[in-house]
Amino acid sequence: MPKSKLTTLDEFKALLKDGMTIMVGGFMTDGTPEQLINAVVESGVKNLTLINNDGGYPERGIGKLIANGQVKKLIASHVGLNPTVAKLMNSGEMEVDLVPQGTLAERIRAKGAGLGGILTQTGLGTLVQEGKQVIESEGKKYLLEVPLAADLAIIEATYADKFGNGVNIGTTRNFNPLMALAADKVVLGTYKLHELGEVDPSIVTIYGVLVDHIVQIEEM
Amino acid sequence: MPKSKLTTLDEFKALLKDGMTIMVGGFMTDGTPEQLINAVVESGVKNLTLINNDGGYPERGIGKLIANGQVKKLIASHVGLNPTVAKLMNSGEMEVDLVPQGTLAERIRAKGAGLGGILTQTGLGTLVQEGKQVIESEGKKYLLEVPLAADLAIIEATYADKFGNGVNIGTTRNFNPLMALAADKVVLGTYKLHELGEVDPSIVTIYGVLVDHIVQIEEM
Amino acid sequence: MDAKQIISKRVALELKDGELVNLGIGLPTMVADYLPEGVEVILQSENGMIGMGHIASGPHNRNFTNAGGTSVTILPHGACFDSVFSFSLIRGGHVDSTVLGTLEVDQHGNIANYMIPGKMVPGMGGAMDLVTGSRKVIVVTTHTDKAGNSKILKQCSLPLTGVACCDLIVTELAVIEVTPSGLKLLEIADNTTVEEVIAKTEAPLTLADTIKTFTTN
Amino acid sequence: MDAKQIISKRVALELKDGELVNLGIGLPTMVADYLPEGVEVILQSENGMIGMGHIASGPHNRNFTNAGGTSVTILPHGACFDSVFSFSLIRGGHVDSTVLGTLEVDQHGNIANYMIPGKMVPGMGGAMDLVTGSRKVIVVTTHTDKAGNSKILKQCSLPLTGVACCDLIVTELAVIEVTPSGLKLLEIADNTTVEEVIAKTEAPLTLADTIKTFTTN
Repeated sequence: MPKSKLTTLDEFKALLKDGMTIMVGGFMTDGTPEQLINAVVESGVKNLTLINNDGGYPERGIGKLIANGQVKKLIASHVGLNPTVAKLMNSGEMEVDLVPQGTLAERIRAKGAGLGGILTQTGLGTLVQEGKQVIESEGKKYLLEVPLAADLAIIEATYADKFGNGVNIGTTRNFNPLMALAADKVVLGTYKLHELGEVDPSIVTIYGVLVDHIVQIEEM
Repeated sequence: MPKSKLTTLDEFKALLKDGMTIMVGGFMTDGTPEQLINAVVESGVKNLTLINNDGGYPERGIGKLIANGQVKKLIASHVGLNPTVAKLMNSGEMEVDLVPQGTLAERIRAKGAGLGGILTQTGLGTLVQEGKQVIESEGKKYLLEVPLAADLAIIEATYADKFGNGVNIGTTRNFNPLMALAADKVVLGTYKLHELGEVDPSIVTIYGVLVDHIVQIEEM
Repeated sequence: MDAKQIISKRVALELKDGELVNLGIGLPTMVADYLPEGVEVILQSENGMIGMGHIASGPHNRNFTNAGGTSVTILPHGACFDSVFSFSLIRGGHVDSTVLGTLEVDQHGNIANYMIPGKMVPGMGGAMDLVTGSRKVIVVTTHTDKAGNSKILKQCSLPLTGVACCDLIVTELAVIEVTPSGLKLLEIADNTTVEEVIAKTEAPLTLADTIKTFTTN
Repeated sequence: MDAKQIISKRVALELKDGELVNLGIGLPTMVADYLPEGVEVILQSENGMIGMGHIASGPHNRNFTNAGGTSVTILPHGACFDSVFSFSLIRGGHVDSTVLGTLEVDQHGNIANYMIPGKMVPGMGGAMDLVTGSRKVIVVTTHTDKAGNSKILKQCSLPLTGVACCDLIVTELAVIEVTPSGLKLLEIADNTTVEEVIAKTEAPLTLADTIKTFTTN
């Protein structure tokens, strides 16, 4: 078996590099491992491309990285609850790529699942269609939406074992399982850490085989 | 809330019609609700199109429907462990459409998820490619695989509540959750039936909102 | 009742017992409070829950939240899932009705509700998927904006959220069906007239054979 | 050792500690028994399990089975999933190595192992996805069929399972790499010669600078 995946916050910071594309789990910061985001703030890495459902809040979740000027580009479905995003977008300091939420989820999944893309009617006839192939299949038109990749995923589990098999309670699941499948390296923050065999194999939502690093984190 | 979903075996039989397309959960019959298959045998409905991972065994799973001459067409990924399938295929009594297992799963999911199809490299340059669109995306070629629909899904859960929220233990999960999403009507066989609120909402694998009928079944 | 209450109460009559319903943030969430006796709908929250209850009291509980990031209760039939499954339900036609607000709606059933270029770009969130995949799309809006201009237009001017996707428009004055041949006035509020509704609607309206009335009380 | 044992033992040397590995039914499953001391791989079973252990004793336990429908144990790091996720792992490049048997393999890395038209049509199961998505595809086969004909061909004659997908061929006589310019002989068994391997191989072979030897004991 591979060496231990247990990682300290300092070791986690050492994984971060300027210019990285990072997927961050969570929906309006619920399901985002706040302590790992704090570590990214402390690391000071710059020119990040972030992929997240939304823009977080100005003082919470990925909003902290945005407020700190570390983000070059944000790919998200909704940024209306973080006024800093609009400010930086309008001033040209940050690029924002808006993707319909279901398409965002499918594009992340497509990368992780080895699909060249998916066909969806979402966005047909809207600005979302711009620059995309329209494919006709079985008599209907669809947008071809292509996979979305990342260098790193920062995700969370409510609890996990030392292999990285984790469970997300309730609505903290959201994008976390998808990003585990899609990024080159996966860092899992877990609020509780269990020994191997202590997580029921039938209820896992984050699969350890996809997890490279495990950080035991606290709620904050 | 809707009327009770609890259904007797006789009420289940009344749902069956000649010529139906039926998805059946299970992998080599593990995860197939055997008692519901028995009811389909007893119903005597004919000219069925079945969608299943495999062909079951001659005396178990959907193999019983095949042996009983009720199946016009089988869509599956592997039929090598049921010699009756080869016999009926060679005699022309049953049509068999072989689909790569991952593609079969994705095509079922695509129907349930409202996708017009998925792009996969599986099957490129093989017989599987015949008659299909080849789509180029981001410089690579893919097969366009289209959704697979059904009138009815017959699936199982290890246990479920009266809304149909169920859990599949271990490898009995396989195609069951996908088929719940893809068929017009969904019949869930469950070995244990719980009251509402007794199934942990964070570990559900079969979602009750997709389930039309619940039959309490026994292992056999 | 104020306009929002009138609209919510009328929309509630469109929802059927046992339906899976997605209610947009804001006015649409009020609809749940006006369901008639005996009608219970199953609420989906796009962030990953079916069986959503009410706003939860007490401190923020991050484990069960709605699409606005607010803590909510989960009902006994509830279950949670990831974002891919949530939008599989939505895009796959499993959501019976979705109720959402809008900036503009037009006679073709086009909806524009996610951006005003140069001014406000909050993003579409799940709205584009919802208007594409839901079996019935109900748009709720005040009939006119604060300046008195009709919000029911001949042609949307803002970037579209969805093309020809709206099935029904409910305002504090009228219930209007979107048909292939344009907008059809089905009902008016009990405090207005057909003439007033027509005057306040930019898009042309055809009239149902019988125009019913709905309550503003 | 017999041919199967020789092949299994040699293939086991290709697998690295901690790799995610999918072993086909039959000969490939034997590979797990020959892993060197200190090398543990994580086994995937395509029907929905990671962390597969050994064949389980006792009566059939339908809750934990392998892709052949046989009951197996699940290890402490194990977890289960549905068929879509199982093939997301496979197609998505998360499986490091797959080992599978074949009817034919050729100098282009084409594999044919799922049907003999008119004779045997068992279906491809997960094989087409595995040969397409796995990072490394290792084909195991006896070097010749029972009649003495080479199974390593210039061109497959049967319907293909995958095009140019095989990375390494391991037989009881040789280890052969598939390169863009054809097959390269890397190793021979300690009971044969380069000449014998060339004679028993229909496809042309180039020779590695140093031909190593592997054990048949």
